[in-house]
Amino acid sequence: MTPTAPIAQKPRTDVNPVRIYTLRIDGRDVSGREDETILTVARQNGIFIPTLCHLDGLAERGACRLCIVEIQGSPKLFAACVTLVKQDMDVITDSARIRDYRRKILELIFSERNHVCAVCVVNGNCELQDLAVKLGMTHVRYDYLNPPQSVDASHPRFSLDHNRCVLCLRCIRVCKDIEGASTWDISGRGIHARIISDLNQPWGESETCTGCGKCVQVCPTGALSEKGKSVAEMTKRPQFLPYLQMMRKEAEI
Amino acid sequence: MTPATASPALSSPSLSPATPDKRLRIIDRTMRLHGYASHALIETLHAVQEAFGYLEPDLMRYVAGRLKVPLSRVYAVATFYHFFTLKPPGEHTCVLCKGTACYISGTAEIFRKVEEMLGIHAGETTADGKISLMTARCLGACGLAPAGVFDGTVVGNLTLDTVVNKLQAWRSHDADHRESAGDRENRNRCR
Amino acid sequence: MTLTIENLQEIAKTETDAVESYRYRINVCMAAGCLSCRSDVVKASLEEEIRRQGKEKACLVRGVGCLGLCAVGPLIDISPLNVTYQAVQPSDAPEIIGSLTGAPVSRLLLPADQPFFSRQKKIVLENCGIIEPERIESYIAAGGYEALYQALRQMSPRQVIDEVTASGLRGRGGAGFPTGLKWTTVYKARQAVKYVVCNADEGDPGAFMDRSVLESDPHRVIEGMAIAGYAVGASRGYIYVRAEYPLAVERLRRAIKQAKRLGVLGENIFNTPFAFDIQLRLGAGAFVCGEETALIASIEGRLGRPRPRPPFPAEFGLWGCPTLINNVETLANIAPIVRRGGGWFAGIGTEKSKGTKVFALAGKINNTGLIEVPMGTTLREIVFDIGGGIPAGRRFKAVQTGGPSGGCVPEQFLDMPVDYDSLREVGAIMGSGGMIVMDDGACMVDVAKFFMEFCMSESCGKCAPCRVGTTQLFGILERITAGDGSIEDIDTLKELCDLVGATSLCGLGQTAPNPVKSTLRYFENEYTAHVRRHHCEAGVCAMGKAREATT
Amino acid sequence: MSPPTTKTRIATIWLDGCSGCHMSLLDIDARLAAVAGSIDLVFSPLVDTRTYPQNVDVCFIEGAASSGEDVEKLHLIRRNTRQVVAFGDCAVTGNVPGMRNRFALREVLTRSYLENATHQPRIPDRDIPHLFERVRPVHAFIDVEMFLPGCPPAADAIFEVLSALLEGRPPDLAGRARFG
Repeated sequence: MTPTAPIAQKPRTDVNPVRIYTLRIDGRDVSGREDETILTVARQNGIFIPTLCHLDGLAERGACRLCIVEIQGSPKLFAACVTLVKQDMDVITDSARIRDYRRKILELIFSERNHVCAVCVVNGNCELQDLAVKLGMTHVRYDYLNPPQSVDASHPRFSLDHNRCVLCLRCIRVCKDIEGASTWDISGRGIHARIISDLNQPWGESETCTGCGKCVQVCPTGALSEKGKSVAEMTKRPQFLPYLQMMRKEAEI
Repeated sequence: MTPATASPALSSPSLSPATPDKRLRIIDRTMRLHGYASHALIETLHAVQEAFGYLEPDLMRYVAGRLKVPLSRVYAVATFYHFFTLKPPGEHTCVLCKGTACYISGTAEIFRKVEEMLGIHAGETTADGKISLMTARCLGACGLAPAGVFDGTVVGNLTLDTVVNKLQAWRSHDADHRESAGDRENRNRCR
Repeated sequence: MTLTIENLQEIAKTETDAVESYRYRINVCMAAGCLSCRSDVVKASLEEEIRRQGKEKACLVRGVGCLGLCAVGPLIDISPLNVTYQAVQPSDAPEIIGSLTGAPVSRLLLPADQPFFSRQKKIVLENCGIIEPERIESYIAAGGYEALYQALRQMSPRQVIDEVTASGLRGRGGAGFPTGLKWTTVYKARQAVKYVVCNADEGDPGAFMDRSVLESDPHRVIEGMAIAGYAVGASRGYIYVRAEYPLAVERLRRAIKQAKRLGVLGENIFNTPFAFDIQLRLGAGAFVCGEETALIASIEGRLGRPRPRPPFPAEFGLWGCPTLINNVETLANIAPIVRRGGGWFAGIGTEKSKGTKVFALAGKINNTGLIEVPMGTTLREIVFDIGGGIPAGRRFKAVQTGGPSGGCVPEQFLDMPVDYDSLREVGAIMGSGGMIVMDDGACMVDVAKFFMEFCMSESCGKCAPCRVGTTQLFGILERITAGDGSIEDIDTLKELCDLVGATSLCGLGQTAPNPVKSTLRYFENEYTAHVRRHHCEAGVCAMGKAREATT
Repeated sequence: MSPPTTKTRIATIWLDGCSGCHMSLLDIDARLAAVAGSIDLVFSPLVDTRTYPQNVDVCFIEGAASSGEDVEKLHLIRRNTRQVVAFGDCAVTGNVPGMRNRFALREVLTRSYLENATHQPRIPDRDIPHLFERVRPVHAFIDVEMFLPGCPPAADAIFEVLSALLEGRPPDLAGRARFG
């Protein structure tokens, strides 16, 4: 990942200047700004931590729990995407215990909906599929829940397949924070949580959707996809996000 | 049920002329009391449900426009919280408590029988619109377990017989029976 | 007009004189428990009867809060005769009024030496069943708002916090975090705007302490909040209360209105620069909103989904401002602590758990109802002495504490003193104070399934381990209770419990496996009986549906 | 190794699947010839054996378990086989056959044999195995030593597993196998 360039800020005199901490990640000495997360600093240093709900350019949620790490001296686990670095922190991103938990969490996610890669529009271009390989998940030991989910193909250009949704909520965040339309939200809760547009209308009948397609580009799986593309062409381009954010900050100054 | 001024566009929150519906005024008052702030959403939905018995889509749309909250968020909040219902309630409402004390004292069994008898599940209303069956997480009436709420009145120490009798009485009640406004209000409050 | 201590004392005197001018004061319990047994009708018929017998000058009928022993409501209490009647019916009114001058009505009499009453020590509940919850004068006559006066006029915020710290009070909502420490954190925050939030979203199934306090003594909570506001530097408070408690909501609304009219809420309270205002927010049926960050989101009108902490609400809470969140019972302890000093409070209870605790006794126990005992009272005392033991000659099996985050405490720990730490040691938690007693008719696998169903449907769905993990756990428990489980299922249960507990985002998910863990710890034989022999000893689970897949 | 032969006794079987994994197996092409000398294909849709033999070293199971017959076969295989490989996505996850799980079995049968039938609509019910309400992966019924995902698994991956088994080392599937 590219390190995020420090943004020019007006000098502040009312608080202490921004601190830089030194810490250890997997035994390596690294440094991070006080407002940077373990995930950011790890990636700056080429240390891999798996993520699913995280996406550069979107607000963090700390929800998928795949980025859990250990911090020496604490029995608890921490989500790297929402834990800020601290001086002398000793982070372990890869241990037998963490690997085991991550794989099990991924198995849970696979068991939740109907993830049939073989017939999925993003087969081969899917973050979930890739994670299974990266985390060494060869099979799911939990029962598949096989919920009766539906497909919403009412939008002229895009379609929504709830069978493939992992509830990372990237679509909701990009629509609210970047596009500013807030077309998406989530209905219900727990295992019944589901992505909805407006008042749970078919996407094609949404009054607020601008059709910008950002949600489709950030979706890690085949839940949101473009119509009329073949499986091989179905690549997602979420890279626009950090760029958009940078340009907006630029415009503010 | 639906107010005549249904479906005001998002952009024109002023699109609510003096309507004859008193219930709509209650909702307006709640929003005004909170300065039409978006954080009044849950309070306003409470007011909607109290006035109308459920959250009707056009009313959600109305509230969204007035409070400047996205439609999707109104729907999200309305479905996240189990107190809210998007379906009109039946003439009578039977709430059975499924709290721990009630469970230990056998509500599960009563509940199974009632579902069987009415042919509906929790959260549903019988086809004739007579009876809605609900469950409560805990009424806080654990001392009287098993407990339930029948049209707004908490009843403790339930047995299968008392519940069945009560439901039977509702069912066989003549169609000319009209509940008073007070009954309805009471019921909504306690649901 | 600003309220002075003289005004307060005058109100108290007028009220006391008015009440005492009656020869007989009949207190009728008007909390939800007795109300559901039509105590309002009982009250009306008593009043009617007094009129009929022409005793209006001698008898006063008052609607008071919870008298505690919900099992035998409606309860009425007659002073100064010191007589308590149980299961009173409207038709009993003539006899009761007629007997005031003579012998009490023996068939209704509740034995005066009931351990249920004599073994308790009341701090939080000191006014319950004694004052009229709907009248502020009645609270003031019982010494109400004196502590607020004392705090505002005679103590600095720092001193108030010191008293709370010295009292050793720990949060009564479940986790037992030291209250003084929490207050200090918010006090130290630099921002100008701060909030105090009272968590009255009592969501544990089987717990009704907070409801009773709010219904019986709402001003006590308001006073506690105002003192907290003064101590931490907040001028606004919210009470987040369950919409499922209509009576509590109504009484709180009324109480806030009265407090504002009198001037114990509002600007320049007791002629000091301190201002404090309280608003009510209704919960809407989401257990997860008991979690602090979710509760804050809900007050802000959003979805009650927890967010990762830190930052903690004490630094970054409601609308980004430092926010103190305490539950009802914690706040109800504040006024007495200020009035009588932290040292007094610290003298009650055990070394690490000070004061008293209110418990809601329910389930298979004779005296269901509300009790308050010093920390460290043994389970045996609570269940068998105060609670009157198990009905119908059945055997005690376990007591479930802490609701869906708690665990089951089996018979061998009956002599354990009940406090935060010893409960945790045996795999349960104090929680908010619900105690569900189970006899040998309860199947522990079924109990675990009940709680898992609760956690599954109350999971907010944000983080994957809790959302899917609780669903998987429930599925396995359902299979086992249907007689279709396998021995491997028990291993998968243990493994998932560990996963969900270790990796979930918030407290709800982290503690969701507790009921399964604790029943596995003490009753694993019941699990194995279900899977190996397809046998449910308690006879609760309907076994025998053949497992389709194994042919 | 078992006494009668020093060759590794290999079986393959095809449960609820499309036989695509077996096609992929054949895609190993010329390399198959290289290992042919060290293996003995004792049971397979590709050879003419009726009963599953005893003392099998490795069995590749293609397809999900959808019926009583499938499970009977699985138990038989497990009893007679040292190492079981879940061969392809259907065996590993349920995959396409499992897509019917979100419907009731009755609905599925009605749809295929009644509504969509062009000739003599009738749900077959005689002399056929009992269909399960839900399709499940192989490991839901028996222990599995190795999982080889893919729809179908790449010939490369299959060959790697095969050679690893013959050489008695764990296979290295990095970059060679994934779901789908």
